[in-house]
Amino acid sequence: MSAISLTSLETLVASIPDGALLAVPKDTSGVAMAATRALVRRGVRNLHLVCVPTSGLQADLLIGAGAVAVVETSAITLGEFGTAPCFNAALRNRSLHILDATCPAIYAALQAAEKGIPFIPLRGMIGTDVLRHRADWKVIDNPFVAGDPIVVLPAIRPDVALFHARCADREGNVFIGKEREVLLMAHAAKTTLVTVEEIVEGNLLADPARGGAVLPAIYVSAIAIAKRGAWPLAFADQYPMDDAAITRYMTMARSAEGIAQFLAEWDGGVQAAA
Amino acid sequence: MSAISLTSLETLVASIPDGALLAVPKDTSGVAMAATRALVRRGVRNLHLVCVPTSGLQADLLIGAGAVAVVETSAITLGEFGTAPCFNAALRNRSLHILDATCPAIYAALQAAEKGIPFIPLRGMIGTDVLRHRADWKVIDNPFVAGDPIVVLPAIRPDVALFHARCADREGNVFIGKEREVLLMAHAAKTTLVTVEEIVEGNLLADPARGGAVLPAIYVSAIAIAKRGAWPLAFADQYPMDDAAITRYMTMARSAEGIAQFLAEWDGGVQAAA
Amino acid sequence: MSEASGTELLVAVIARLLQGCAHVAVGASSPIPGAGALLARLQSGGAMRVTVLGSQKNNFFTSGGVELFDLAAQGRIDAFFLGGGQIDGQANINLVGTGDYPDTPVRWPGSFGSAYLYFLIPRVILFREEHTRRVMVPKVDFISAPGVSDAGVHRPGGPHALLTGLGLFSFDRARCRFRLDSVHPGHSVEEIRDNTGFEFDCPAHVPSTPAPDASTLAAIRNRIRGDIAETYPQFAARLAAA
Amino acid sequence: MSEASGTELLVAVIARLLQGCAHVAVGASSPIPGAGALLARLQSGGAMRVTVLGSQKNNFFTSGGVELFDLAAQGRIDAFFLGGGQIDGQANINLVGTGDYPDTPVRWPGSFGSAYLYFLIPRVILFREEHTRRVMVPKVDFISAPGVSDAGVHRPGGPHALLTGLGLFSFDRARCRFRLDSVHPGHSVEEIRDNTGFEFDCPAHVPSTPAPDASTLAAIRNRIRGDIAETYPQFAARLAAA
Repeated sequence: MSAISLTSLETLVASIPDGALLAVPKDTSGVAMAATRALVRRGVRNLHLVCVPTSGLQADLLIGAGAVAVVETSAITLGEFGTAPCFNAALRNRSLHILDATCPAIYAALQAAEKGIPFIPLRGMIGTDVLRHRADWKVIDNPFVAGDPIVVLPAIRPDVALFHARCADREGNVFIGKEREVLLMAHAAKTTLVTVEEIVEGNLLADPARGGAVLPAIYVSAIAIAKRGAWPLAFADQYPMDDAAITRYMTMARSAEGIAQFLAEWDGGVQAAA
Repeated sequence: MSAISLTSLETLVASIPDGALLAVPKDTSGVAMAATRALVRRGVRNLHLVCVPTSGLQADLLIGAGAVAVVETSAITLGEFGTAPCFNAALRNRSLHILDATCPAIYAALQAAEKGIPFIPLRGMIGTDVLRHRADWKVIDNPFVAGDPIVVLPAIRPDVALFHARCADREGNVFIGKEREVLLMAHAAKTTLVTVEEIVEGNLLADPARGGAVLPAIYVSAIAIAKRGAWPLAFADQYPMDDAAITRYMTMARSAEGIAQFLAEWDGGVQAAA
Repeated sequence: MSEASGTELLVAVIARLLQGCAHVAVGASSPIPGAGALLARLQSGGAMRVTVLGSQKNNFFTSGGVELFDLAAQGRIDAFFLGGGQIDGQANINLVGTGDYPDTPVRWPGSFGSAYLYFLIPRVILFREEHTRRVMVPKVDFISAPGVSDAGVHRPGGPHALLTGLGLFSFDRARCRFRLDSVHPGHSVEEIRDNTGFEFDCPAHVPSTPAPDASTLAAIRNRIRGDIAETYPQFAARLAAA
Repeated sequence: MSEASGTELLVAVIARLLQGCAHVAVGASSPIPGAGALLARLQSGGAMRVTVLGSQKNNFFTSGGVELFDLAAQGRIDAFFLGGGQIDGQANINLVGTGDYPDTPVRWPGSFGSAYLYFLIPRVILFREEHTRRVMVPKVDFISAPGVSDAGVHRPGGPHALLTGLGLFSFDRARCRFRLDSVHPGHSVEEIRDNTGFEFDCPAHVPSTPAPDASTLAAIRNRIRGDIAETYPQFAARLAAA
């Protein structure tokens, strides 16, 4: 089988064009923060960000850097650190188009893309303002039962899925453990970019224990090694959230200058010091 | 967490009522043959068998024992051993109602049940006689694109999913490895019955390597230990197919008496000798 | 043993509201519902299953984040908790923001799974400690999830109770109205009226929310505090200090 | 080195038909297509990916049996093989049985994934060694999967070629007709006509199917025989004996 070549973070994110429909996972499923920083550094613009199904620091930073035109999400929050400052500011000054969703609708729309079906029905949502504001969603009658209205969602097929994982092998197989949503993202997306903590020897698929919890190489376009690649977010059992760094972000993100300074500090090695 | 109690094969299959919608996996995904034998012994009748998405010896034996009223499947075959004798005889004498399907339609209909949606669209099938003979399937217009016909399938929600697996822990978690279709079956079904080669100590979900490849106990109604429980079929890397036993089946299954004799021999310890 | 703190009272009330459930799920950032569910499990002698999102130990999911929602649709979750930046008298909840969407002077994180789970889980408990007219409004500005649905809409689930820092309400789905069931010790019906922006049914005599008995309180302070610390260490520490 | 056997010829033809594919999938019980695909991969210098159902080594699936079908719908499978108890001149295939369904005097296993994959995989190769009027019929008794579809039906995939023990046909989807491209050594156009129940285009001169060159033959007898033995040990043994 053809081995996948490892790239640098810069080359990895170079394949995310301006205007891409970019899918990113929720905070606990492996957020590629190092790659996000590289993406900001290259000055990406007009992203249509799909949060699977929510986001936090990553979405807020991309919005603060002026990289996002549209965000589809079920929530954006920095949890106990507070509401997302750049997200909220962008909504206030109307520089961001928000597509409010609900978690299972984002999953279902990705599952539709995974199955190559143009739409998928889903229960719930009828009578909500979430549905009322989604011109791209419809209510139809269940074709099998008269008088049973149900929402249908068009498939979400991301141009790019981007996430961080524990390890990959040299064939390009990525170990995902229980984080099946990154598998769903990769199945649904045209292109999948992965950062990993490390490369392991041997073939992950051949390991009877871990083999079932692998994203196979066929879905993976490129891999870059990023040690502590989810920092300052937590990553699995590898490292905890860097509370100090996020508190500092919350303070600085109140202004464009602060965001720029935060990014500059990051380039300057804040991570190394963490 | 509440531990699940181990039962005997007899108690396990006692919870499969006559007329049940019973889902069973394809030959390579863990066929509960020992439980099937117990089911025949208890004289189950009028099963609606759903093969996920195909079957072989298991379906043929159940049909030969007069246990099946309806079979929904994409294929029934004993592979290199030939066509399924009891299946074919039952079709010839019209004692079996067949719902011919196609593999992805069975998976998709189970995925609909898994998601709690009443139907799911699926590509393909239009213009086939498979579709023409399925009064329970429909073609609708894609609600998002005019002039794009697509098949919609009603969800299949089995009363019981029955399969064989490598091992379970005392909490009732079942290790499935790469055999995700038994996971799908269990998600979709109201009741899931599992036979296993062995019980392991510790909690499978807590194992970071295997944790992602586990059917969690919440879906599992009962577990019985059945050593070599897939015999005479092959099971994973545990044991190969017993070619001699299947060849003997093919000879004996030409008559009802032969089937009865094969079952009697089985009770008498053919398996132990194998 | 000292008297039950406000938090301990809420934990005990939640455990009572969950009695008889086979499987209770608790969303992220929900320490008090999480502690209440773990207490209910303890009281059930282990018969109840509890899933705490964000926990390693109390979370069995092996199919990704979608599993919670699929479980709900399969009918395998009996109870869940929702909150809201605004809650109104029809049990509509708003997790999105105030004002005329999308121009929201105050924006909250978003609807999460509420627009779905509220429809499918039989016993949804609305939990919000803050009980003010800012939260308990006559009409929410944005319906993340409605309290009731038109006939014909598939809706096995919905609101069961509203628990706040002041009292406990039950919800009558047929009449689409809350009823004040009890007032927490140290508070009054008048205080609740003053701080509630919507109408609700109120019997002539509203009992006081019963405080947890000694063994329940001991369980909260020992077993439950330890259990919840895995997911919410800071909350567990506060619980100890209380 | 001895001349290519009939089986080796078929393996080499299949490899040629797969040139340029990024990902080829091979169904269960398909040793010759499997060997052909593994040969094509070898010839591609490893650029081609091959999935062999039933193989442990050449199968990367981690999402169950549905993954094959999802991959096809995602456009991630370029070529696949289908057979048929009956095949007709419009490239319709029948894997179900003869006669008036469901009263099938001869019943085959069933349609498997054909009713789906034929629609979605761009380069479907129809492969059936038996080339008789029993198989190559004017009109199939049951359409497991149709050769062509009405305009408006989503159909990125379909038949590319028909390979039998006698010859190789290409399929023109616009005209909905097979064209005889080559006749295998030792056989003739007349023999093919006599054994084919449907009309097909036939140029004035039909070339002989080119035999594999020495290096291809060596690859089949060494590398490919070893590779395919993992999934089809009996076939590999027969390949060695040939």
